[in-house]
Amino acid sequence: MAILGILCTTGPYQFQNIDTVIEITKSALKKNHEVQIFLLMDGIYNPKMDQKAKEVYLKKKPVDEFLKELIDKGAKIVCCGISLITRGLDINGSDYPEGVIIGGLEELAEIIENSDKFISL
Amino acid sequence: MAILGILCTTGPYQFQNIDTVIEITKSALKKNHEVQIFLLMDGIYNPKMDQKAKEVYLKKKPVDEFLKELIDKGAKIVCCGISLITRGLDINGSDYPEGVIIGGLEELAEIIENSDKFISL
Amino acid sequence: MAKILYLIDKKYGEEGLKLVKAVNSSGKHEIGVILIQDGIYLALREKKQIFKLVEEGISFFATKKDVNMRGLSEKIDRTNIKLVEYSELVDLVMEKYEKIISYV
Amino acid sequence: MAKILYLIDKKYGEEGLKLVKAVNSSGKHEIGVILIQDGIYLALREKKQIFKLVEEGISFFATKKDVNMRGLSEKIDRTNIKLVEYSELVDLVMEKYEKIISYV
Amino acid sequence: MPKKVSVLIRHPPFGTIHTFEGLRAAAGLFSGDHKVTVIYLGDGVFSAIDSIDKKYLEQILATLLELEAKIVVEKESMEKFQVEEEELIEGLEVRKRSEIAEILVESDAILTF
Amino acid sequence: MPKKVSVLIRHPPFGTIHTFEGLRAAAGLFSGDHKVTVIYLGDGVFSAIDSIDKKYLEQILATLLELEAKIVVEKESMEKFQVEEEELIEGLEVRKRSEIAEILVESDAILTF
Repeated sequence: MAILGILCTTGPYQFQNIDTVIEITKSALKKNHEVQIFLLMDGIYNPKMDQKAKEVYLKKKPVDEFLKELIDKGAKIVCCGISLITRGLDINGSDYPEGVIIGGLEELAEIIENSDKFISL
Repeated sequence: MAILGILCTTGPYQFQNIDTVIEITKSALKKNHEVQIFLLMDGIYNPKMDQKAKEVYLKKKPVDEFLKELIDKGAKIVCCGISLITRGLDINGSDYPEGVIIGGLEELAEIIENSDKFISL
Repeated sequence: MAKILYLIDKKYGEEGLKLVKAVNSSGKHEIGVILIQDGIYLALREKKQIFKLVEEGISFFATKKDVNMRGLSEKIDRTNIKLVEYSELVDLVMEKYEKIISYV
Repeated sequence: MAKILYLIDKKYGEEGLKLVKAVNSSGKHEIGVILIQDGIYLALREKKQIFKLVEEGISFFATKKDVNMRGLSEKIDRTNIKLVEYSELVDLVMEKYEKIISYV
Repeated sequence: MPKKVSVLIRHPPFGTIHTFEGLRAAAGLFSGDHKVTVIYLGDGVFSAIDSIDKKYLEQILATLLELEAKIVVEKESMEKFQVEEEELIEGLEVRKRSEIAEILVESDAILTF
Repeated sequence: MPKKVSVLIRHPPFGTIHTFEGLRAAAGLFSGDHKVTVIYLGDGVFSAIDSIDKKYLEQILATLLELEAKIVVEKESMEKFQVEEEELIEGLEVRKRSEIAEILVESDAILTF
């Protein structure tokens, strides 16, 4: 049982990265590892609530719901506050489901400190 | 005096494309051309209101304000409704400044029909 | 015969240059290529090829702002590539050329 | 001596392979490379080089799901590259290897 | 006035959403009666392989072929990536670079994905 | 426990925001007392050229150098793109690929931009 840190800098749908983050996190949690994710740059779009990916052509579960489930299963998800206010999202978290943490780079520093392994996607 | 159509598929800050769209549109409007822009995929993040690019490290005018100005000067800006609901933005336009049109691919078809010249960015 | 402008904005725009050559070989058209954004780097990596294409009568342009931001004004061979403002790009797109090929 | 796993997820991951070779040449480490997402295409474009690196003792993995989505299960040489589930990737990252180099 | 429109597919199918959105846009343009050609070029040839998971693409490809969109793949890109004609999705046609170049020259608008 | 962290810069400076965000992250990591090395690699060498517009980078580069972050540029990438040592931003050091590879192997975490 160890801690996995993940950095993701891309948003949902346009790039596959967050799908891979979700896959890896699900598997890691199942194996009783701890997972701490830092979302930077466009990465902060991923937990945006009300994504309607199920209703449109994609017909799949939206990224925000996946991330909410990961949080419920114990994953820590931190969004970079600077990145999100730059892009017009609410610093108070009204765009995000409960449990998403809004933080600074000191949180990234802390995740790196906590992690036994770290990957960038 | 002619009509320029533009397709943009990337969001603000992460990629330079929208900055170029803004530059070209400003110049084209000054020369009395008409400009019609279709924002698809991550492109729909560009007009998201309340971007705080001025308050953070970038210290520059945010993309949403630039786009609002272009609309005021006569540019037409259409966001793909499917792209925006997929990403969790409001289909009723509450995330956008006044004047941004939410539409379907038939609007893209129409822009292409109207345009004398067309560029993809 | 048409006047065709290629717009290249990616640092790996070699595929775009190949298309330019394919069209040029027909000898039927007047061709321009404008490098913008990271397309500018193509001017460094494909110096020789661009020199050859200019000799064959193709016009090469690059946006001055993009060249300057990237600190490449001394490295770009201005005898081959003409630096233009974005306002001139608009003239190229809207007036001087008939067809625009955004290979981005 | 360390056990090092390289994670390559971009279709132009050649730079990553160069780093793998540079580390391998020291002969001090046990090295694995896992190709995910569009990194899978590296297995097609660098077949010969990967064959050589496997001969030199480097382990190559690719995520089965990414290979299958891309329709490449017949093209990937399974004698050289071991297909793994994402759950096995987690074991490689968390247990089997000590250092993870995300060259993404 | 309906126009000749080319839609360029330049990405592999799953690392990004470009292929899917390009085909979706191509289908959408028929609402304007445009004459649409889809062109797979460069890395895009990996999106033209029949063995890819077509979950998101099947329906829209069928629609495009039904609407009689021309869908072509650049021969030189296929050679570069060693993709054979037999591997392509049914209904797609192989064209040489010189022919692709002419299609582009004759297009009124080009959408690049 | 503070760690050895490498921040890889792999993009040219202006087509995307990666270079800037990578340097910003590198500076941010000092809050955790981590030992940070910034590595310019591949296309990233174009971000290490002194003649680029440093409007967004100057301040953060100064901070990094003040914090005694090691900032290195891969020699082989410089050769590939014909960038000379004299052209680099002051304070940046040139390292061979084999040295870069060792820095990466000794890192506890790698952030790729």
